[in-house]
Amino acid sequence: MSKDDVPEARVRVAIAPNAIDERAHIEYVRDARAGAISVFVGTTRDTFRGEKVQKLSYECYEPMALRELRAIADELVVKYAGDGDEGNALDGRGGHGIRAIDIAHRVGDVGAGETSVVVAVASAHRKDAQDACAEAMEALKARVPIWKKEIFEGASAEGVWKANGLGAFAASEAAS
Amino acid sequence: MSKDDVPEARVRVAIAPNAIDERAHIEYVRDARAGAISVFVGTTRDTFRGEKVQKLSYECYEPMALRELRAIADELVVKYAGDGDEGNALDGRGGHGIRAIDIAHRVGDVGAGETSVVVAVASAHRKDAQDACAEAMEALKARVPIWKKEIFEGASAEGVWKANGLGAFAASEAAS
Amino acid sequence: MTTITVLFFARARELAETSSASVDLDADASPTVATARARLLELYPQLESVLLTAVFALNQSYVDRAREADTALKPGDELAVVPPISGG
Amino acid sequence: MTTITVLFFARARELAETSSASVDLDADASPTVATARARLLELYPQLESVLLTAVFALNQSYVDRAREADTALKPGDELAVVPPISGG
Repeated sequence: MSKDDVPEARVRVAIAPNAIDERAHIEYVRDARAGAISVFVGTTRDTFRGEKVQKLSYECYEPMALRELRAIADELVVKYAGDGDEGNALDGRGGHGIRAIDIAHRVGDVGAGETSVVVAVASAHRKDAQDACAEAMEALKARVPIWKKEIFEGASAEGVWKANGLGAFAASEAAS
Repeated sequence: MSKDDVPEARVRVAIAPNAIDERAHIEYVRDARAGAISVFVGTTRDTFRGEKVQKLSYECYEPMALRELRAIADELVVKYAGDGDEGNALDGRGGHGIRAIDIAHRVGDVGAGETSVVVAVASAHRKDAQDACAEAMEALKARVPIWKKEIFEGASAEGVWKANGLGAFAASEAAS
Repeated sequence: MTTITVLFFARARELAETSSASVDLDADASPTVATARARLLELYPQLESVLLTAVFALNQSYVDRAREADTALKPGDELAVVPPISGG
Repeated sequence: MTTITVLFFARARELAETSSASVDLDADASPTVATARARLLELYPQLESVLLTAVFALNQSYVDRAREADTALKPGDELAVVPPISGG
């Protein structure tokens, strides 16, 4: 791919200390040249294997987390670049590829049911946005230095650090 | 699957004459027992094969459209029922399956870039929500009696009725 | 006489210049969806091209193209002409 | 002396009871990430179990476990102890 072929797309990533407004992320990626927006919203669960979760606490290595999030988004823009041919959409792809990606991950204490992460991807056609959205989450869980601690009701106040068990950490105990 | 095994899930479908607020649909499916919400937002595009689209107009066979939307949602709840085992989540599935589905489709005149359809699915784990969301859209485009007319700038005021070319209409010209 | 209600949508509605019509079918001939299809072509010859690709919905359920001749109609049935759909 | 900054996160932070530390490595010994890993075990023996599954990030880029002995450190480097991550 020559330099001129690098797809033009809006990319934004954030580490959010406060509640995430999913609507704002949908609006960021909305594009009249795109027909599809795929959004993934991760929410905290109130139980883990039957045990009641009181709250979750996230921390991150912020500059590296932002760098990894940005790299994930940029890689997906290149991977789902589209072929520029709007006529070639029989498989749900084709056209301008990804127009915009927005990823935000919450840090700090997050109550049960609240949003911990949001990924929004806008593309010309449906499958690109859906696949890129799923891959962004997969990559986020495997690469972005963010940690989640579950604090259970009635259990030790210490809480439990979770592990996704993906990527370089695949040998670790898998969870969530 | 015996009657007792029919999964308990909230299901809502709508034909929307006014602007769709995606946030309201995310909130409808949000569930502290679910960890994942997958959302698809279809938006109208301002061009079709290079031609500038002025506006789009949707109409539907409302009682049948609602019935088909409801059937799609119910079928997905059964298909992605989960196994009730929170420990069995290594592939991103397991647990309680789908907790809630909400589908809404806009009718009437819709400006370029506006939301024409939203599907929100909440599930215990990520892959169920993402797969069910994608399948809901696929089924919606194949089965739900809704029609879209594109009115182009400068072209004949008549506009062009589109065709998804899926399901029972697969022989028809494919588009979008 | 078997009187049914026919609904027209999208391109079919535009060409028929109406969104619904009462259509009488000969009850003695045990009318089916295929009978209705033929009758609609007589009443609305301008629908010929649309009917080539349209599917019928009987009381809000699709009728398989191959089953139209086997699908009986009774008085009061609601039969919709469903041109190729384009929701999404 | 090669002085680097070591960052601790999550369980590593809790066990080290600090989120960062300056660590001196013998410059004559051409220190690497593997050198730092060994030194951290001396300074913070309570990190032993965490270090079994942790990966290092050098100046915000992951260091492959198999490349730790080949990855040289220079003064001012930022080396993060990254226990198994759990974002999402």
